[in-house]
This record gives sequence, C-alpha cells and structure tokens, in this order.
Amino acid sequence: MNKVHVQSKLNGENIEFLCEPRQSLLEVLREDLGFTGSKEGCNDGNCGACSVILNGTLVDSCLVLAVEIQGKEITTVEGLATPDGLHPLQQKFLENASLQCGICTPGFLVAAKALLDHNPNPTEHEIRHWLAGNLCRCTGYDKIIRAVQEASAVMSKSA
Amino acid sequence: MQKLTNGTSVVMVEGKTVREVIDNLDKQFPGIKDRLCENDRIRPNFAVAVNSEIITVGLRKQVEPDSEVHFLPAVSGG
Amino acid sequence: MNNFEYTAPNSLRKAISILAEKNGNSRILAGGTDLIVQLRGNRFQAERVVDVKNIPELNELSYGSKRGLTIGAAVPCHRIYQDADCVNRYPGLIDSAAIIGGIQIQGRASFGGNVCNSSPSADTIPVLIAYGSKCEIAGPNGKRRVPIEDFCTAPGQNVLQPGELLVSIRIPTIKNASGAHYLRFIPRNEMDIAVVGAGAYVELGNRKKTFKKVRIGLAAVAPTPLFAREASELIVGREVNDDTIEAAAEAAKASAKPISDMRGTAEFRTHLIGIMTKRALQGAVKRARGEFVPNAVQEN
Amino acid sequence: MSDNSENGKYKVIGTRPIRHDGAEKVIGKAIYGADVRMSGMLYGQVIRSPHAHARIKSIDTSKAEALEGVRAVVTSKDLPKTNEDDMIDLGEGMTRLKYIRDNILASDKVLYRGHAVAGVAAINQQTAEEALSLIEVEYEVLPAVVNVIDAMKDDAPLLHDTLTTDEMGEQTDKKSNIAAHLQHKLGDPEKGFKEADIVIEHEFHTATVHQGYIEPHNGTAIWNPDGQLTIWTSTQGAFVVQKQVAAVLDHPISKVKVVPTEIGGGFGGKIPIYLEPVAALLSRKTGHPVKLLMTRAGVFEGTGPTPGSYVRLKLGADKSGKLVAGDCYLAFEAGGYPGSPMFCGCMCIFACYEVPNAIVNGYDVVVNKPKSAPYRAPGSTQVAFAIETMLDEIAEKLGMDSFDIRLLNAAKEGTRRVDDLVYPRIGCVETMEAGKASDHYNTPLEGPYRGRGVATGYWFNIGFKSCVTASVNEDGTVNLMEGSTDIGGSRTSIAMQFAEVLALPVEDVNPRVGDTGEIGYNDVTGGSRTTYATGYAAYNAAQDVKAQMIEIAARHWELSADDVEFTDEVFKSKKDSSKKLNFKELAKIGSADDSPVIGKGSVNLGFHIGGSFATNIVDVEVDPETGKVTILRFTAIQDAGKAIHPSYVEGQMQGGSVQGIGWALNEEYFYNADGKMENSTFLDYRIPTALDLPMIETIIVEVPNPTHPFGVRGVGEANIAPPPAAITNAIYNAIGVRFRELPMRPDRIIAALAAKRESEPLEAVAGS
Repeated sequence: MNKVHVQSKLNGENIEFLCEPRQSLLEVLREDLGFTGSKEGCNDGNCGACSVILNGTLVDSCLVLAVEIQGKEITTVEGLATPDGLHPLQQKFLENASLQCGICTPGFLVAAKALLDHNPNPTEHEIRHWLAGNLCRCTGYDKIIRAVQEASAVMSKSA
Repeated sequence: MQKLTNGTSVVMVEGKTVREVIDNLDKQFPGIKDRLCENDRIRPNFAVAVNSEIITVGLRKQVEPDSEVHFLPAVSGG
Repeated sequence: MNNFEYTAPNSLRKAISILAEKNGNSRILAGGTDLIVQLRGNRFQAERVVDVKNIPELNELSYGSKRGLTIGAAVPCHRIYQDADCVNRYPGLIDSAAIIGGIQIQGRASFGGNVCNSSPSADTIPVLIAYGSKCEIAGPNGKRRVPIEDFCTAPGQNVLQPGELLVSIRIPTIKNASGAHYLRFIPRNEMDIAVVGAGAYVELGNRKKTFKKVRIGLAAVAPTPLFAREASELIVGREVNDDTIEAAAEAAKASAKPISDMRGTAEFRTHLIGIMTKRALQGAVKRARGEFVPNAVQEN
Repeated sequence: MSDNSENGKYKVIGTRPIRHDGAEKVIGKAIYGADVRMSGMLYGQVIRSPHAHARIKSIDTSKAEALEGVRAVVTSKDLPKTNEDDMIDLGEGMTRLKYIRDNILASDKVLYRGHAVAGVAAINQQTAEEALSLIEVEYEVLPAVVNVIDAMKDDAPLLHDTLTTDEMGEQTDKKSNIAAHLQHKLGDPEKGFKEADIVIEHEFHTATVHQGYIEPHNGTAIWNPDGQLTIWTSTQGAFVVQKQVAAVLDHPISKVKVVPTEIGGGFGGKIPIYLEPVAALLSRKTGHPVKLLMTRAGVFEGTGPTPGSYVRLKLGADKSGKLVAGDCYLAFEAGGYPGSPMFCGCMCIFACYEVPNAIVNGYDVVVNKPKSAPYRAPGSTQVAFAIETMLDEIAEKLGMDSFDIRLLNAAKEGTRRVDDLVYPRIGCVETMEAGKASDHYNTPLEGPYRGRGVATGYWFNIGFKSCVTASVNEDGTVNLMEGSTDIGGSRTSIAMQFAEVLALPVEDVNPRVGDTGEIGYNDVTGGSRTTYATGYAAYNAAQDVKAQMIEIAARHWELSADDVEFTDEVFKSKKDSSKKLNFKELAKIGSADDSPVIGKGSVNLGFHIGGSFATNIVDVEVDPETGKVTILRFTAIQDAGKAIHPSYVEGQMQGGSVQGIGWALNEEYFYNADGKMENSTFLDYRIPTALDLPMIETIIVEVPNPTHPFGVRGVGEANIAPPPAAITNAIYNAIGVRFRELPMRPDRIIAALAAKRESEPLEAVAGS
C-alpha cells in the first residue's frame, strides 16, 4: 500500500511526512516525527494522554488518522512553552505539584490550554467537566484543578 | 510450623545471635532449622523479627537475653 | 488494523460514486471516534475509508424559521454546543452533545456518526427522536428521508443501503411553550456509555398546565434506540403533574426490552427507564415553562 | 504555595520546592519507556490467550513469520528450560521460576484470558499487530474458575497439576488450588468471645481491581552479539528486573543491564516483569533493538490486578466498646500463579486496634485471573473494609461516636498484634484525634440521603537496600545519583534530605536515577520505602561529603580535621573564628587542590512495624432513585513521621484516597460465564474522573519515626486502605444499609434500598 504525503503545521512549523492511511496521528507524531510528548495510555480515546489541539479543537490524537491532518494545524505539549519560558499552566503545574508520575501531564496541559483558550475564567465545575476526558491515577486531580485555577487567574491578570 | 514444635508457638531458647537461637531451637525440635534456613541463610520466604523489628542482616543479628524472636512470612509492599 | 485506502471527496456526488465502487468494503469516516476504534479492534475490516468531512452538505449547521435546524452528518458535537441557534432553541441537543465522551471526543464525534453507528445506547438518538427529527439520506438512487426512530434496525445496523450515506439530520422548528431535555444514567459523571438514556420533548397547552404534545426517546433499553410512542401519547391532554409523569414513566418501562450486560442488569435498567423518563419529562416541562435546567457543563 | 514557616530546625525539609525533573516533564521531553527510540529499532507485540483456562496443543507461527515486515516470532520454546522445582528469590520471597517463566510466555497451559502466548517483532507497530492474527494457536479449552470460593471447593478445576498447600514452609500432600495457608493467634479468642457482651460476624466480598496506571507496560531490549543485554523499561525496580530477566533467560546477571526510564505510574503493578524477556528474545533473534508496548487491554487482562477477596470476620466487644476478641478468615485470589498479598491481609486485619484475643486464618488461592501483583498497601484495603465497617456497627449498637470507639481501641506503642509483634511509637491515635478535631468532622452535615463515615487503615512500610552517590562540582553544586525510580517526586525528596545535612539550596543538588550499571543495588520503589530508605542513604552520603569537605578545609587551613567543624551552614576552624568557608567556597578551593569529593551512602534497613496510619472522613449523598453515590467532601489524614516535601505527601494521600474511592464505588473486573474479562478498557473499567470528585482535603500528622534521622515514615500506601470502609459507613449513615460487597454499584444500592423497604414497610427510608 502506498504511503500518503501529508503537509501540515506542527506547533507553528510547516511539516510534511509520509504515512500509511491506517496510522494514527499519535503514532506518526511519536514514531515518525519524534514528538513523544503526546503519550499513549489507551489508544481508544478514553484517557486523554494523547490530547492535541487540531485547528483550535481539542482531540485525542489516537483517534485521528494522520492523513486527516493535511492542511491543518496541530499543537502538542511541545508547543506550549516558548524560548522565553514555560506557559503559565506548565509553571502552575510545577508549583502545585500537579504531577506525580507525569505521564498524563502532557494531555492535561494541552486540554487545559484548550479550555482557557475557550473559557479564560472557568469555574471549578467547568474545569472538572472539561478535564473529565483526561485520566490521572496519581493525584486525585486536586492539585491539577488548583493549577488550572491559578493559571487562569495569572493569565487573566496579564491579559 | 507448630507441628515441629509439638504445637507450641512460644518457646524459650538461649542464644546470642539469631543463628544460635535457631541452632538451639533445632536441638529441642529437630528439623526446624531446615525449615527456616537453607545454605546457612534464612530462607527468603521468611522474615525474622527481633524485638518486633524485621531484620535484614540475617543469622548474625545479635539478640539480648530477653529478646523476642519471631519467624513470619516475608512481606513487602506496593 | 489492516491497511486501507483513504479518500476525502469534496462533493456529495463524488462520495456516492466512490462508495458505490467498493460495495460493502468502504467505511465512512466522520469523527472517527467509533470507526477507528472498531477498525483497530478488528471488529470489521475496510478496504477503503471515505472521509466525508470535506463535503459541504455534511458540514452544514444552519437554522431557518420555517425549515428548522439542519445538522450535517459530519458536524462534530463541539460545533453544536458553540452554535447560538442550537444553544438557544434546542437545549436538548446540548444535553446530548455535552456528554458524548469527553471534550476530546466531542471535538470529533458527530451526531451523524453516532446515529450511523446505531448503537442501542447512542446518546444523540433519544433526543433526536424527541425532537421529531428526520434523516436525510443520499445514494445512487437519489435522496430519501427517514424518521429517526426508524433509522436503526438492530445493534450496529440501520436502513442505509450499500452506497448510501447520511447527509444530514433535520429537526423541525420549535413551537411556543415547548421544551426538551435529555439525560442518561452512568455510574461515573462522564466518559461512560449510557446504562439508560431518556430524551423528552413536550409542548404545553392551557397556560402550560397540560401536555399538548409529547415525544419520548429512550436509549440502551432495546436492540435499537426507541420511540416510546405509547408513553408519549398516553399523557397528551393530561394535566402536568407528578401522577401524569409517573404514568408516562411506567408506560415507558412497559415499552422497553432491556438486556443484562456488564453495564447493568435488565432489572436495574427497567427501574432506571422509569426514573430517567420522569426526569427527562420534568426537565422538558421546566424548560417549556422558561425555567433553568442545567446541562452537563452547567451547575445547578 | 508557601514554605513551611513552622519548620524551625530545618532549612530545606518541610519546604515545597519545584521538583528537579519537573520542567522536562511539563514540556514533554522526559523519556518514558515507550519514548525510547533506537537506530534500526523493531516493534513488537504479544498475542494473548482468548481463553480463561486451556491447554496449548500447538502453536503455528509460520504464517506470521511469512508476513512481509515480520522479523521474528518467539514462544515459550525460546525460553531456556526450567526444572519444575527451580526456585527464584525475588527479594520478596521465593517462587517457582517456572511460574515467572510461564507467566511471561505460557508453555503448557494458559491460566487466564490475556495470558501471553507468543511475541512478534516487525518493522512497525501495524505489521506486528497484523502478524498476531496469523499466529495459529490450538487450544483444548478447560473449565475455568474465577472466584476464590469456587476455587477452594474439592471439585474445583485444578490450575496446576503439582500445586499443594504451603503451611509456613511445609507442603501438604493434597493437590489443591490453595497455595498457602497462614495462621496467627494471640491470647485466647474462644475465651474472649465468651466474655464479650456484643459479638457480631459478617462475610465480605471485594472485586478484583487494577492499579490502573495510565502508562502501559513496555520494554525495549538490545541483545548484542557479545551477549550483553540492555533493557530500557518503566519499572519500579531496575535491579529486580535485572535479577528476574537473568534468571528467566538463564543469562549471567553481569551481562544484563537495566535502564529505568521515567515511569508512568506503578502502584505496585510495575514490580513484576512481563515484556522485558520477550523483547530480549526478539532482539537476540533479529539482531536489532526491539520495543514492546502493551495494549491497554493487555494491561487489564495480562497484568496487575489486586485480588478479589472473601473475608469472614467475627468481633467481640464489651459494653464499653472495648474489643475483646476477633476471628478472621480470609481468602485472596492469587490469579493464575500463587502469591496474593494474603500474608499482608493477615497482618493488617487487626493492625489499627488492640485486640487482646485474636485469630486469623489466611488462604492464598489460585484462580483463572491474571497473576495478581502488589497494589498500594496490598491486602490492607480488603480487610479494612471488614473491620472498619463492623466497628461502626458496634459503635452504633452502643451509641458511641465513630472516633470514640476507634480511640478507645486504637493501637499504640506497646500494643501486641495478632502476629505477636509489638508496636514501637506509632501515630494511629494521632490520626484519629486529628480527624475528630478537624473542621470537616465538626461541620454538621445536613440534608436527606446524606451521610458521613470515618475509617482508619494501616500499612507497615518496609526498609531494605538503597544506595546514593554524590559528586561535588567545582561550583559547589552536587550531582546526586540514586537508584530508586521516581514515580511521584521522590528524587526531590531524596535530594532535600541530602541538602538539609549540608545546608545547600535544594536547587544546587541535581538528583538522577541511575541504571543498574551506574549505582549500587536498590530495592524497588514500593512498600513506602523510597523517601525513607533512599532518603536515609542520601543522608549518609551527605555525612560522607561533609567529612570529606572538613578534610579539605583542614588541609587548606593546615589544621587537623579535628579542628574543623561544620556549624551554622559553614565550615570553620575551631581555633580561629576568622577561618570560615561556606560549601561553595570550599568546593572551589577543593576542586583546585584536592582529589574530587564523592560521597556515598548505602543502607540495608530493617524496619519496625510502626509504618503509617491513615484516617478518612467522608460525606456522601446517595441518589435514592438511581443508586448513585456522590462524594461531597473527603478528608484524608495520615502520619508522615516528618513530611519532607509536604506537597508530594499530600499528593500521595490524595491519590491513594481517590484510588480507594474508585475501588469502593465503581471499579471491578467483569467476567462472563466463560471466565473472560469483558471490560478491559478505560471506558468500562471505571476509574474516577475529575468530574466525579471534590477537592481532597489533607491533614498531615507528624509522629516522628525513631529509626530515621529526620523521622520519615513512608506515605505511599496506608491512604488507600480506609476509603472503601469510610464510604460504606457514610452510605449506611445516609440510607441505613450496610454494604458488605465491593464495589457499591448503583444497581446494588437500588436493590438494597428495595430490600430495606420490603423489610421495613412502614418506616420511611430517609437520610439522617
């Protein structure tokens, strides 16, 4: 089966790659493009560890075919920080000890970024609802929710 | 193990180390050393407690005249 | 997963001709949240996957005061709850759109896909039944419309013939003094398949004191999502009160044929049909009276 | 986030610095097991048994091998032969090598659905998966038994032809699924019950549940032509992987190097090995590095879980509420091979209380489920469910407060336990007192169908071996190498203990987890031992560095080392107060004129059984129409001895509590009539989501551990024991129904409410 040529934008940079139609975006990101920040936890859309932003919309990259991103823009966890520093969410995750093992962290950060892009001042319930598709087994979510609340406050102030 | 000690679960024995305690125990209840030790080491499926501290230094662990020595199954954790 | 050919036609005409080529061995990809999982799990194999997201008709989301709401089959849930017409006029749709999977799934999953996947527990179908929706189908022999309650035929099966695809879902305009509500029972608060789902649409008459029109849709209670016709008709004309709603709930229970599986026993499901039907009706009545009923995103 | 201002004597300990590995984890650059990439790397996958119990008649791999892109297939035939009686010491007790080997790749029989049968290596993941469907395994399906009670029956299908019951080292003659029996006895239980004013007895069942770490198991191996094998894997203990792989492959341990990558959760489940030997065999066959990544279904069906259990408990108390006798029978499902945490269950059942006359009989039973693995305080949660709910029943009969009955009976220093050991200083009472005094407990709970429950749990915490080395850099920073894989911020807690000794800013200590070739032997990150034992080793390493730095200062000032001291954060001459240097200044001097400073600390710690106690207060609301339970408020209290990094202590408490909540309400393995697990996805194996929980309040109690220089008690485990019992008590308080089976699913609550209505037709079921 011939591979398909795909051009898209990853974290603001133009990229192109060849993939088999059956390859997921997650597999291509990790194994072909070397962007291993997005994690595989379940490969069926039930854990959120592979969350990426696809043209402004939060999705599980395990449930996107890589061929589908032709002409689209992807943001992964690798695209959150700038050379000047961490994204406020990343900083607040560190300050609040919001990660223990850290495997779910990239997915939570990407999902939380999508939340704050969409709703800069979410309530606790709105945060919990938005992040319900991201499973964490270490923290009980408490410190994650607090980090998102604090990042939201910091970003609102500086905005 | 109480089969080997004729049903007794508490036994008074002498010894300055766990090794001596087991040797003396074996004199009273032959076969018990084989059960507890292999190649002059405590079998890994047993834990030994001296005064309620699980010891990790094996047979050479020193014991006091009124020390309690327990033989328990080995346990660890998650 | 076996390899397949991927194609993304940009017109309905092309899509239909492509689908007609490899009869039965083509699979339609919209949001992919069911399809990709099923292909990966070898539930079935596809020679060709036809991505329908580039087809204008399947991306339409529009409202007209006469024709009502058109939801293109590939429109993902997140567009529905971000659309002012949907939010303001069809809050029952938002109830559904906001509970399908997590936000990530809602970013991809479409109402059309949920309908075509034809699971007995589909979360969109009860509320679409309640709203009296119709499925717009296109195929080699032209277009046809099927009432949503007739669309599914068995678990995973529906009326689509080889070469046909669902183009859109049409929902009639909403009458005055009407309201709709969908809710489901799941053991967690998100990320579960409905143990029982119930959607209700009501139009109230006589100063909002009687039921003028009622449509109740149920999920996970039978081999297909169900229009609880008897329960709906039973209470038309009757006063809005607890007894009336209870009567509808009992009738809904009688109409269902639930099974026992790992998500719930038949007995528990039957019990829940009554509870969920009652709550769906209560929510629909409240909305018809202009009162606030939260969806999954909102707090009480 | 504030530093701990009440810290007093400590500069670093008790503060909340950002973890050293934090930045690379939040930017997605940390390398976890699945992120390992090598030149020429192949991808592997494992085929698993569809049957719960079957004899393997034949395996035909020829079609898979013929598929383009497939490079090798391995089965148990590729593993070295082991004798039936060969034993292996895992550092956690002996087990038959054959059991470990057969669990990695089944030889004669498959013992559970999901049992690994063959491994494939191919040029990519997709091809490897495709090849699995081409492997033809012929099975003779055997009757399966997936329930501990059924498995103990005389006519139960036997999983193992040779298994007999071990009675503390003695084998019985009878072939059985009962792998071990243990009895502890204290005092005279018979007499105790005769003298009791209240005697109650109940049976309890808990479902099989999984650790549920988000990262699937993985393993990447390179087998070089010279026989050197290197394995990268997510594991709780690189040295245990090294030891087991060497034994299973019959390969010299010196030729096996294990590199622990970052690890995505373990909770005990990443102590056993699964994929590592398969990756090694595939690499040997192909000459290429091979990476294996388990599917989520593979994780549920082939690894983990913690046992389903049956517990029968009888308690006797006097009129004051004082416990006078206890009798416990417990049977745990070991899974396909022996080795459930039954011994721990026996130790934990009465561990929170003084029960003067007690007996416990425990049974380890094989069933057709995955071989159970440790899970956070293994065995303690199952038994806490029994005793903590029955204690509430006694309190109710006597009209006592939930905390008062616990405080009346609480274990304390000097309490003799059912296993005849005597407690040192422990913090059981203190966690209960903190609960009783808490804002939560003193805030009234109002509203129908709402209830409050409390419970306490215990874990003993182990010691064992750890190593740390410390190299001082010329700028006065320190590279700290340790061997405990870091699953929850432990490298920072270890560095903090090192920094404390030398009064260094913790940012100046750079901790790293070494591989088996870089650092001395370390036992697993488990048993709540890491911050305790590896922290102790770091303390020793810091003392070693301090002594060497004193030598450098002495040489610099041309004094004897006896005349130099380290006080008030500086090295100074005892004779000339003008001579003083801080660590950085001295490091710079030393780097010019002296041999480099390398400190070391290694420990082999015994352990008192004091461990850690955890107490919970929980408020719930029950929906009487759907049976759904909502956690309204939850407070976790735990004795940390001394909290090194309070945020990560709280994190352990919150995480363990939420795992306990999941266990209580929704988590379980569903089996169909053929013994096949049906819910091996995160969709249907329902761990709690963010939307299912409130904030988890924490109260850290600090009763110093006398055997640790800073008083540390491990906090990793005890926190999971009380939640199911506390929630059960809260549900009783809400609806008047006592549950004795986990999970307390909505349908069970509805059925129980219906039964209650039938038995009390005139009494309305209402909340308190």
